[in-house]
Amino acid sequence: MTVALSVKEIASKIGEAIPQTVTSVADGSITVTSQHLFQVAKFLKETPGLEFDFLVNISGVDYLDYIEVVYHLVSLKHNHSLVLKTVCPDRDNPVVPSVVSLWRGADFLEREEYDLVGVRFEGHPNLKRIYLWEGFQGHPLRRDYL
Amino acid sequence: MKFEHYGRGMAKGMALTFKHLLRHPITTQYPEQKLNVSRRFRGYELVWYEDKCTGCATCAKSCPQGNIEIVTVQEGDRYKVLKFEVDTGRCMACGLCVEACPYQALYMGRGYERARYRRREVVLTKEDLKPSPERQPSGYANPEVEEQLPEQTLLVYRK
Amino acid sequence: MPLLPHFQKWLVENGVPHWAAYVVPALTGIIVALLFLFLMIIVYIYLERRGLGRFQIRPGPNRAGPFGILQAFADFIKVLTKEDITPTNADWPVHFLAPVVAFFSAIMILAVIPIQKNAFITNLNIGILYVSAISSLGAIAIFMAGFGSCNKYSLIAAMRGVAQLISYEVPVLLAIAGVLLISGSLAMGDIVRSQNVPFILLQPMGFLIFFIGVGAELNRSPFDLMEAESEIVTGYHIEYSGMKFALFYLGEYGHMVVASAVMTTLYLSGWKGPFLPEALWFIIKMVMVFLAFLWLRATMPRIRVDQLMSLAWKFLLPLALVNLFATALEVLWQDNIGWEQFPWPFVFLNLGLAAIFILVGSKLLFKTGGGRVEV
Amino acid sequence: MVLKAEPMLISMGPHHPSTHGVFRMRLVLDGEVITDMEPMVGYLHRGIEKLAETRTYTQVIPLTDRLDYLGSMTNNWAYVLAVEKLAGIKVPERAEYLRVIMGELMRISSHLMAVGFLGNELGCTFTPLLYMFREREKIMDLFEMVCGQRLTYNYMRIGGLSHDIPEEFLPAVKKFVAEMPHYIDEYEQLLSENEILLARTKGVGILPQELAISSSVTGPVLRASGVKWDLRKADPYSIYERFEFDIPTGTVSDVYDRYLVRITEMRQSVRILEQAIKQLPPGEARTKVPLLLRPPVGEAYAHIEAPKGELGFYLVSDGSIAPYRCRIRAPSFTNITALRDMLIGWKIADAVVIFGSIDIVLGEVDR
Repeated sequence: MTVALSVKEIASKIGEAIPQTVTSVADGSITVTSQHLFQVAKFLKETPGLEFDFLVNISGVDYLDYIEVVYHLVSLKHNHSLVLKTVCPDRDNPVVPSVVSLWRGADFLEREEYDLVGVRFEGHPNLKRIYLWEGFQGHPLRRDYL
Repeated sequence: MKFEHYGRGMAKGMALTFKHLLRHPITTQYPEQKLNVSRRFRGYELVWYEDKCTGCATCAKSCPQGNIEIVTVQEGDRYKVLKFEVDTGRCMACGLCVEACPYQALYMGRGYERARYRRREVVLTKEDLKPSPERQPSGYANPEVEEQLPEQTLLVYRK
Repeated sequence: MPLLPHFQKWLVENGVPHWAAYVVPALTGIIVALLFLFLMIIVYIYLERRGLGRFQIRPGPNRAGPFGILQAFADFIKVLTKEDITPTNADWPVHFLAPVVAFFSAIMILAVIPIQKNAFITNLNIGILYVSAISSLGAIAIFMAGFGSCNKYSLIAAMRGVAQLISYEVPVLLAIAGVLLISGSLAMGDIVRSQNVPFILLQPMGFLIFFIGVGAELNRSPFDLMEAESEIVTGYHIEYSGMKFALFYLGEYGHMVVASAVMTTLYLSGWKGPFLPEALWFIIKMVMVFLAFLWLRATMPRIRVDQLMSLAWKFLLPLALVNLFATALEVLWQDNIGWEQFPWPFVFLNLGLAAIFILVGSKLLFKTGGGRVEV
Repeated sequence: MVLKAEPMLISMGPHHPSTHGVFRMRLVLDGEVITDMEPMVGYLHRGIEKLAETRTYTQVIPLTDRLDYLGSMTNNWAYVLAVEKLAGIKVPERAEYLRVIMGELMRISSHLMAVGFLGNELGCTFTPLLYMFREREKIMDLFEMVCGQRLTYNYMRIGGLSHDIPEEFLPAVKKFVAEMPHYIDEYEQLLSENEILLARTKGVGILPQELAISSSVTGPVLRASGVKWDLRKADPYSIYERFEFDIPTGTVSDVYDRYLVRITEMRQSVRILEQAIKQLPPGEARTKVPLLLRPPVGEAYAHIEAPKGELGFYLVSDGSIAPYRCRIRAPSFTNITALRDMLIGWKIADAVVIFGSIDIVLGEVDR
């Protein structure tokens, strides 16, 4: 059974390693600031005992005031999971560091979120639209796109 | 890569294809032979009973495509359905409308030969939707109808 | 006794001018050969489609005419009425001529095939040399089609096709040389006459090499690289439609007919056989060869291009050389014994030798090509 | 004279016969060898995630049929699991068992297609594919019996199944389960030892274990790379902890391993089916759920082991009758991330084979 790790413990661990990054610990998920996302991801991937080596999914959710990017992480080694979130307050130009260098699976997932939600993943090697054609106006999965 | 088993694997495969050469084809020659469809078959048509329909439009609300168009007018204590139209060109035969109908006035049809040459011919109006000898209701979501229908031909039992 | 002089004499005696005594038999021969070829092509297409269907537990095309016999004609009518498209950037003379070359090379080989005793258009004394020369023309047709139609897939197919045909020509010719050593003649009729036992028994390894090589030259299924549907989208005839495509199709089956006829002549003792008429025996044997190809097609996946090349050069070629050497020794030896009278010891000797060579060869020589290329 | 030699650029797809639909590969070739490759998707993009935002929770179920159209049942299942997790709905025991039966039948059917089309891409003239169609047809008959359709089942509902099974279903499944191992033996007889197939698949398209994990590859492709990761065991959803089965893994991580993993998984699915049929309890197949379900505000991620890999639905609810956001984690989509690394250095003929061994469905890639 995949164990969903206690978010409080991990949040405190992250807090020790990278201070002032965890903004909220809601039920089942940790929210971190988008500037530090890459360090947090690297920490989660490389810390012994955590070792989240498998990125399951990246979802971008538009909450009209801000855009949230959700990372579902799993460790195949220890069989535990974590939901990591980050918030982009600037809805017009949401920027999140890319995690492609940590998990190559993020390549297409980030491109998809860029295409449909409009989150720019800084440091992505090939960030362009994946489903829609170049020159498409808007990002369809925003809530205000009709 | 080496030639591992001196062609034994190929010989085994050829023996299998030869065995199949002697088997009878499993194909059904369609227009002449027809298999019985499932008793719960969801054909690309709907069968509508005007006398049972109260015009509540639950079916229209439950349709994911917004495909069902109902216009009703009040007549005493019940509603008269003036217009009941389904564009089966957009219908995906999910059966949600039939499941939702509280009065069992709407059934999936058993027909599957509904190809038409013109787009407007696939729009079923009130008259087209009524049951007829060719348009029989299927047992989908309606166990009473299901019991009376012939059993489905299953390939599992075919020799 | 050849029919031609009699026919010519009969024509002249009935008041036909002398020049016509040459033209009329030639035309008659062409028409008869063409009719035979078309008939056999239709039989083959029918067998292929229905047989493949039965291998795959489906009936195959069975709607046109009784048992679907008229399917080939229906397809022919369909293909005739289709639009003939030439790509804008195609090299049109090449594109136009390619199907013609493909089809005519098949017809020309038929001139020397003896369907029964003395039944050929011309009795060339270098018959088998002529056959191998003309059959290579198919490579040119494929190259023309692939190169002329300005399409990358067909270009790849053309490259593959040329490499394949040239490579497989070598082991095939060496395998034929074994037959020639035993029969002592290049003429097709003499080869058949010298087969007291079918040469498939005296030359089992040669037959195997010939069979694989011809399969590759005809691009039949395990070797159908240049029209690989799943890789390069039917390859060289991707840009052909209508009657040109039909000519390719006919040419393909025409080559199939011719190849099975050559194989029958060389290895299966041609028209010889008890009870039935000679021509019927010949056709039965041809169809048997074709059914063997069909069975292979129904079973085998396709080989990769580098594996195909290494099969030819690293496996078939050494085996063909060994086979030729062994046959030469046997031919020297048979002067003392005379296998014309007692062939059976040689049959068993050769079967044993073939088994040993193939086993040893597959242990030592056989490598199916390279793997990943570092880029 | 200077010969101009330049790499050949081929746009393989979107209407190439062996790209499983409308996938497009931009191949750079040096002769026959692939030197670069870029996958291009989006030709079948229908915006299902956006459509889901405008439909009620029940109305999304028929949309999920259109994702991986060779595994509609499992798509339904993953979605209803997510909604049930979101709304906290308990599913009756019988429905759970029936879901397992449907899911495993679907897995067999999908793997049959994967192996059959792999055979086709290897150049078999349709023979293995048509043999496998025969068995798939039987499974589709069974599905037609329970839900009335053969491809887009729309069978699972929030809180159970749309209908209980008819009484003639179980004998037919028993018959199918009894004879299926024999047919799998036949496929193996035709393919597993064929020398040409071995030459074409062994050592081809190797995906190393670390790369597979890093590329978020799931399903048979991941298992063929030697990772024993199957959500049915790793994170048992529904009632999978009650069944005994093994997870096949590969050792070489090549195309042949992927083929063998799929064949073995079919055998294991038959095993699960046998147990599930034996244990199937009587009872209801559906709990009462309001027609317009309003789950509490929150979010849920539910995943299942679909035939192609991990299929997950991330649902965000704002308390209304429609999902606020419905994110689909499609296995086919993430699995093609690793395609480039597998292809480079191989030939065009291998490109289609390696691509076929990943077994993607474009309906799910493009959504």
